[in-house]
Amino acid sequence: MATTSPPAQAPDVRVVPDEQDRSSSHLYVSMGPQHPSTHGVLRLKARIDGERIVDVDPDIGYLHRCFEKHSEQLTYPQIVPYTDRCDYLAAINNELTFALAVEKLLGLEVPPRAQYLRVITMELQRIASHLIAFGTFAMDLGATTAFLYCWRERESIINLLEEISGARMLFHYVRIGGVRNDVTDDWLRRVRAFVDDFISDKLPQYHRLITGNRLFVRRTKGIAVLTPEDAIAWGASGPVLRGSGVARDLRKVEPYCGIEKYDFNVPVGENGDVFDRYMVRMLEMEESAKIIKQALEGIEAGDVMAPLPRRWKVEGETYVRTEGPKGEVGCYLVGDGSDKPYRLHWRAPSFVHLQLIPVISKGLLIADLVAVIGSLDPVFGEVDR
Amino acid sequence: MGVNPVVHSGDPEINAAGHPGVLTTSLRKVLNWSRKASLWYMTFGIACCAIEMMATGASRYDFDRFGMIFRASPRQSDLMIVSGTVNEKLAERIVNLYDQMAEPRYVIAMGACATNGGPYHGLYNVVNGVHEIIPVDVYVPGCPPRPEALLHGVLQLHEKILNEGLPVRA
Amino acid sequence: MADEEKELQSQEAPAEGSRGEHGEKQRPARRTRTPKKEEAPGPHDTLEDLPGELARAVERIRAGLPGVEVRGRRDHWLEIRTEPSRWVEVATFLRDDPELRFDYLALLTGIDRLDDGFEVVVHLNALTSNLRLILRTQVPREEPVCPTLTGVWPGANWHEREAYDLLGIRFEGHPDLRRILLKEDWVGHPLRKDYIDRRPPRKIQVKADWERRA
Amino acid sequence: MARIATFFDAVWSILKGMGVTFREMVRPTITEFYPYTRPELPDGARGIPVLLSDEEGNLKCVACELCAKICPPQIIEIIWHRGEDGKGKKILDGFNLDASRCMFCGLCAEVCPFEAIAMSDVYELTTDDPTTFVYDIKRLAELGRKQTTPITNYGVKTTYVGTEASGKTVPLDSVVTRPAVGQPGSERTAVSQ
Repeated sequence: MATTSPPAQAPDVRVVPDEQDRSSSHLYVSMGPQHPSTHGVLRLKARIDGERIVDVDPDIGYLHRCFEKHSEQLTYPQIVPYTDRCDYLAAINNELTFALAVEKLLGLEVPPRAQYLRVITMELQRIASHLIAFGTFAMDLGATTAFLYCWRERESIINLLEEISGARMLFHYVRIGGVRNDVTDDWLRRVRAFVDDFISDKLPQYHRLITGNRLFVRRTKGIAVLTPEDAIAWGASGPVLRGSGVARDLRKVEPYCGIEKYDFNVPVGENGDVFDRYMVRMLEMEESAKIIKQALEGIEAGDVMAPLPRRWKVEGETYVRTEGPKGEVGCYLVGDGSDKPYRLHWRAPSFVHLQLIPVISKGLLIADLVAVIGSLDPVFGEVDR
Repeated sequence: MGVNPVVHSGDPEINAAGHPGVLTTSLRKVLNWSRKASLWYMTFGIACCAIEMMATGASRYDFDRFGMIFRASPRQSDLMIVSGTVNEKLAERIVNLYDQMAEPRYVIAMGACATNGGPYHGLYNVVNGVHEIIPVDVYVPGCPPRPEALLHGVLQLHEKILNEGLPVRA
Repeated sequence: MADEEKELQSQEAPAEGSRGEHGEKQRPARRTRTPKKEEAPGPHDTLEDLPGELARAVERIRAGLPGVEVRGRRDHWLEIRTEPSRWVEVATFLRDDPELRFDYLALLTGIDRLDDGFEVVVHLNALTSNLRLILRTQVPREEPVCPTLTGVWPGANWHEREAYDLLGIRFEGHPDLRRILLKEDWVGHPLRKDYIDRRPPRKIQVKADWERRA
Repeated sequence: MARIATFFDAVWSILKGMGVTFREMVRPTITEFYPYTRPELPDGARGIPVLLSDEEGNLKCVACELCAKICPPQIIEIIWHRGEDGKGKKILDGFNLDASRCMFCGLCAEVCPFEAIAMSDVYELTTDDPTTFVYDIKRLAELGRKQTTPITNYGVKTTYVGTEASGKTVPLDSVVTRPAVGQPGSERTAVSQ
């Protein structure tokens, strides 16, 4: 490969030791990378004064899997299963983002039935992801029961998606040009039954269990307030941004998959605290259910796959973003005309949100740090990629 | 594997080949059985497989049926389920955690990445399987393995534990 | 042999990507076609007649930033290419101009363009008007130094650290520029096209060794 | 006074939560008793890829290497030679698949024009010997012959002779001592002493 830089890069190392000021009364606490309530392999270097947090330095990279470099060696259809493994709690949303990016460069038109199926699976996935966010968040705050209940509903969603895709978690269902396969009417009916049951029975159960709980409210209200100005400046998105009161939803702003036809609301918080971010997720599940119901009514028969070109010449660059459960999932794709991308950059919402931990957790008790992480809902597959 | 199936006793007669002795073999069985029946595992989730591990521990598959409950501390756990890709940055932490576990300790490499690097095999930051850092007892391939596959791996580990000899301290 | 194999395969096997990646067993035979340039334009194409909102924004930028190259793309992203020396100035203008107000930094990343050096790409968004803009600059490969944007958008912090970590672009003035994803003592920047993995191979660990160690 | 109200409020919210759990207690459980009952996998479940045979028992694979090309982690290795003095059809000699690196994406099965490779419903791949990760042509064909119906990518029921269907009870001991059918370690003892 023709390059101008020297082949072996000179060591460009700047090792920063843990700056421990021994004269002060501050204590350094290292949370993670193996810690039961860090939602993965996150390390937090917290400087505390008594019980109060003075400063936090999140240390990430414990799950860096070279996705971006690796994708330069893979052809476009081969990358799709790897995008599943970015945000593994919301595999469909990732596949969709990547598929949309490649379709945009190829100029492919996706058939309407595939659009509907994409919307249904995407919103089912959003519910599943928010369920985990809610369950682990509740467990971090000490409520194990809610966690078990969430898994029960998640297993129902997984069963539904497994039936059409064959896999339990990393579905590999949305493909470039459409979706993997068609679904039966019976499956659609069962999705409907699940959604109805979820809205009428399960979601109120969670609210009775957790939302109204005074202990929960006391631990979350007014904690880690993120102002709308900070949220925008730091690039927050998704429930974190909306929890601060900024009604920005990419499904409304930049509609994809025909989602502009659906009628749904964008729930926003008022105070931007932990409770608001939690509540936005809970309300979003309802909106997702609403979207699924409309899609089930509107779905039409037809092909689920666009005719693909014989030779893939992906040229040019694009940045496609979708509203994932965690926030703005973006795929910056540079194609050089071959069947492999020249550069693929994954904009992961959790990566951006983790920057906020030092911003919003100053002055909190160290026990609240757990609530802060839970409310940001990071997934380390996409933080580190 | 590693642990010699030699009966621990100071008595040379009992230790002689073909004379395992009634008392010690029974002790061995009882010990192994009790070890097997209460494998406490460390909550050590790394990547996608961790979600399936959580699913296995949650309501539908229920690890508790095997006497397995999660412990947040390595010092209290017998089993480490390495569930996810191990990379260079995490490697030394895993060795640290493994060293902190009390013996007898077991490691299940869950998923393709922990088994062999998996789909990320050979990339610049990926350790090709956790067995390059710490010894592994049971491998559970899959990407991620179904909870049933993990349970099957645990059952295999049970069998392995049941056939273990008493450890001999030098 | 290898060449012969390849040749034979290409004769026998249908072209990769034409059939089968998506399991079309139950669908009627698929028409394959290459999208024509007219019907399926690439999103990178320049658009001459922009819609009113974008045209106004382009005029505004041209007036506020003389000498800066602006163009509107077919997918309604504006694009600005600038020198590293004007990087912060352009960014500050885009953020502070009352009509533009690009207050949201969606993405900052770098591309290794080999002989042309590294390209730093920033995707901006105005939340109020949903104007979208790509800001890019090129830094030489021998001296990949770019001014930091953390003073304009604090959210650029980790994006820049990542670009430094994986591509080796140094952002001048960054408050805390150190590796973020890789180990702190890592040598080299893996996303460069000429990166070579020089890790020594490892052996498989045996339990007996560990028992002995303990 | 406010403190007392807060106290009762907290107690009430806890009781409300307890009410949910008590109501849930009398509902049917959803727990699956795995070694006793095996789950009924849906159509087209993606387990390890296997090689399928035709009615006469010959492998359908013609060594076109499409699966090896599409495989994202590049784990399929196909060995073949030309029959009839190097001019005739390709003849398949070997087919190796590294099950430990497989990501079960199903692309190999989808790309195959002859339905010669398919995703099976075998998921119990547990082993304690890293040398048994690679499945050779024999093991893959054996796994494939156990399929009664040819599995296509989806829509067709993947039944698998020998597995206990959901609901059947198998004693735990028999599962533990007898390796599950189709499980890779079946030809060797699972425990190395």
